[in-house]
Amino acid sequence: MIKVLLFAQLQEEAQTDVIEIDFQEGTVTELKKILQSQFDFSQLSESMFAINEAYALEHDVVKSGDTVAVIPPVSGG
Amino acid sequence: MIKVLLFAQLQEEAQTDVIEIDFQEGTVTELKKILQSQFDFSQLSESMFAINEAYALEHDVVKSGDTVAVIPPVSGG
Amino acid sequence: MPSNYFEIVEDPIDTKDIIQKVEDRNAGAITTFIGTVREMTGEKRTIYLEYQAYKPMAEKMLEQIGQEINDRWPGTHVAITHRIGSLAIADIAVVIAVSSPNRKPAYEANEYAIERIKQIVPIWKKEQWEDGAAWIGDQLENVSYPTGKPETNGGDHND
Amino acid sequence: MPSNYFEIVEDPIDTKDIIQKVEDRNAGAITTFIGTVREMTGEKRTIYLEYQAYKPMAEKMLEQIGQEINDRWPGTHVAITHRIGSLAIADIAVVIAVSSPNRKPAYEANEYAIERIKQIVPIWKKEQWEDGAAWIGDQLENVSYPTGKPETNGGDHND
Repeated sequence: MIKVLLFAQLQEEAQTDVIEIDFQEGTVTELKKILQSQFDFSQLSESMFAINEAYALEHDVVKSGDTVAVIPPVSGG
Repeated sequence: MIKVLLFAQLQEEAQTDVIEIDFQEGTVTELKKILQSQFDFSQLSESMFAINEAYALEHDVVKSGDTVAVIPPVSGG
Repeated sequence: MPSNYFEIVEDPIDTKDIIQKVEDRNAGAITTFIGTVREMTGEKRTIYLEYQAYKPMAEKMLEQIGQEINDRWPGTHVAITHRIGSLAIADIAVVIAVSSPNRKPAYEANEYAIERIKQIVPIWKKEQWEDGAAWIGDQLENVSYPTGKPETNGGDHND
Repeated sequence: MPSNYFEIVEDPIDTKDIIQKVEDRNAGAITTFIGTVREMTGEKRTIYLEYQAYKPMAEKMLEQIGQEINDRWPGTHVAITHRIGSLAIADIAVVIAVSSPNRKPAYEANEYAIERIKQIVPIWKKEQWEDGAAWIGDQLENVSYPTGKPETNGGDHND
């Protein structure tokens, strides 16, 4: 199981700020495909991913127990 | 008569912050020569002059009643 | 440097507190940037803003920006506080304070900080206008971030 | 713009007061520069500083700098206060606040202000070191100012 945190527009689209997914091990790209198939996110392709609070690359590996955050384009400041 | 205001190093050298000079009309250059002849200022050549609180050029005219300030290189900020 | 130099808060920010964090007997210069909620953007009137953050990661990223600044401009001290939640017009959203022995680095490092905040810190802003609302994101259509970090961003409130 | 936006004072400066002067519903950005008395300059230890001003002209020149900024960066508001008299280490000598709808002009205009202060505002600083004292002036040997305004200066406290 992994936790996937959602923010901003994605949070509104999913109507929740966290989803739990049965995911053993795989790349960010693989996780992204699963998310896209289950939810109708408008911004997934331009979002960054973070694994355990650090930005991750597409080929980085997500393992069961990790907390993944989907980070749409930021707009702080 | 004109008033000549002195600041910083020049004020210490003249041991006064203002001198009165019997000066009817003439350029800044002319006034500068008079000041240099009467006082042993170390910084007169690199000083700016102001007439009535506005920077003046060497050929600007000083008239009786004016307040002239000798402005050595500034160091505010 | 204590980690409360880099904070995400929900209460109003007092600029003085942030400045005090960077004061130093050997700083001749302190610059601050105060980002506030602007009412008019072109013809569009903002009613209020709502900021959301991924708080623990946002604080880590602010700290990373501070570290990048210390590396690039030695002798600087940096403190950054960003507020989240609902903000009214003229409320302070972010304060960046940088102290340095010399003034040039204090300006450069401060501007670097706000640019980096707009690139890498997971904070999002929802604008509430008279006729609608929207989460604001990247306006430059960065489809991917091959370096693992967003490199650029735009369309923000003090752009 | 009331003329107390540009002041020479003898009492301690409260940064907050200067910032408040430039606050504006349509400012998304406020930058401040705080110039403080630095203890060490290289190996030299400053004990205290003494600032002197030609006060009425200095305030006029600060106001002129504000006008130059409004002309170059429309939509900005500027406030500058410079303190004179005897200042201890870490005391604030000058605060410059600039507000602008956008952040880039707020940084540029603020830096422009401090550079201009060091060029044209009749204020002088006497440094008191452990082993002596001296009025600080131009280190660049500008023998004359053909434009009627000093163009450059150097060797100052937050250089």
